Amino acid sequence: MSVRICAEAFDPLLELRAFQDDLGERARSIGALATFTGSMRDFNDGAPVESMWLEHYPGMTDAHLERLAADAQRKWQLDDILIVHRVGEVRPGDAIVLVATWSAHRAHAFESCRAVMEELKSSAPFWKKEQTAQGARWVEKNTPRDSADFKPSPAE
Amino acid sequence: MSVRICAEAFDPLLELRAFQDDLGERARSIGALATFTGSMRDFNDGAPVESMWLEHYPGMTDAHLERLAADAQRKWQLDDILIVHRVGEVRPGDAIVLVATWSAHRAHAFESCRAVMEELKSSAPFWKKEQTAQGARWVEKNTPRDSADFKPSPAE
Amino acid sequence: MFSASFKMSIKVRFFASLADSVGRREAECAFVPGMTVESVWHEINGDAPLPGGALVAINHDYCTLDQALNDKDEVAYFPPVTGG
Amino acid sequence: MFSASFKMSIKVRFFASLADSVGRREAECAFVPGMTVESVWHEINGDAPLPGGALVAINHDYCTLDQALNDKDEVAYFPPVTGG
Repeated sequence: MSVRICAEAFDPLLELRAFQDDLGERARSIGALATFTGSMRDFNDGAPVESMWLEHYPGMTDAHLERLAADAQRKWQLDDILIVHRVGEVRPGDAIVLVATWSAHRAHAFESCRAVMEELKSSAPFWKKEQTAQGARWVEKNTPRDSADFKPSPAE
Repeated sequence: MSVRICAEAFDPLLELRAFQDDLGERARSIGALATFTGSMRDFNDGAPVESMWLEHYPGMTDAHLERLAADAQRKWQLDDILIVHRVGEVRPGDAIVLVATWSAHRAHAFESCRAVMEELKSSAPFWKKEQTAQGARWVEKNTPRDSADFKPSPAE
Repeated sequence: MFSASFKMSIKVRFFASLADSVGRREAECAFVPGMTVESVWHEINGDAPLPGGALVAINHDYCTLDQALNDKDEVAYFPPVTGG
Repeated sequence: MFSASFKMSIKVRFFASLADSVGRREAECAFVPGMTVESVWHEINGDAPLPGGALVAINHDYCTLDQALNDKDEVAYFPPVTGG
């Protein structure tokens, strides 16, 4: 289990590579890996976004992510779980979050990856402030745990 | 949209890297990437498995995967989709399948990735033959589209 | 079995455990109007029943056993799929 | 505002837009037995109401407004989270 808060740009594929290499012989019995990467878009809520500031609560944010990871390991049959989240100054295209779950069973990998991601978005103490041509603005609310059945608005 | 049937070992992270590099500037508006990697385990149905032969139906299998990808692009708001599937001689730890979906919306990325994977397992013409110490045996049936609510048997 | 010299013919393919059980992977069969996926199976395999759960396809598309064939079609018989 | 020289005290933190609106990120408050998360807010911000939807935590754990505090607790006030 690994949780990391990252003040510099990170490369999700390198994070996965490092983790995968560490699995070593365990990889032969795992079978399923689900991942989700969220990246910064250059457009939100009707306006181009130049950059973003990601604030967090040192101490609480780390503890909260550790708890999400530990809860997932209790709830699903996971071999391992990785959560990486960016903080500080973020540029369009930069990765913001990576959640990866390894399991012997695809249902457990898929479901835990999504559930951790939704839980992180609704409860982990991070706050986004967007820099647009009109000045800075705090993002007020995250999209709820939605389903693709509800057609998301273009600005989701 | 990219679909590939692969007679040699492939590296899912390199596949994703190549695809991601090709996205170029598009990456700045995408926001969400969901991936699933299925790998060969060294144990199945109560016996160690030394290697596996993955048969397919050239012509039909490719066409079927192309259709799954195109259907997903119609059903969800996807920026792109990648499916890679191994055939031929496979060793424990080798990647068998990679499904990756890029979208502006996390629900669309998550749901399409899972649905394509489940549909692939239930309908794409591939057949596994396992080599064990007791000889070769055809895998008779894939696990159904399951949920982690149903505790999978250790041999799933 | 019919030779490939018939002008009107169906190409037949078997895969995986089903190829093992019929003892071959390919066959050819004279085409007769009205033939179905099921009748081609018996044309080639006699009384041996098509194994339960077997899947069938015409020209790379899944179909049903009662589907009628056309000249030069490729029909395939195979067990439940186990990829992914 | 109380100075840090009180022996019994609560550490107070504000984040994101809520820090902007109260005009600071940290404060300290004398501890009085029976204090709650809500009473500490008013101790520091007077009549200004806690913004609707605000979240609160004690010692890095989410809590409710009526939760009682202990000496040396760290209490935090922040807007809805927007990470991921």
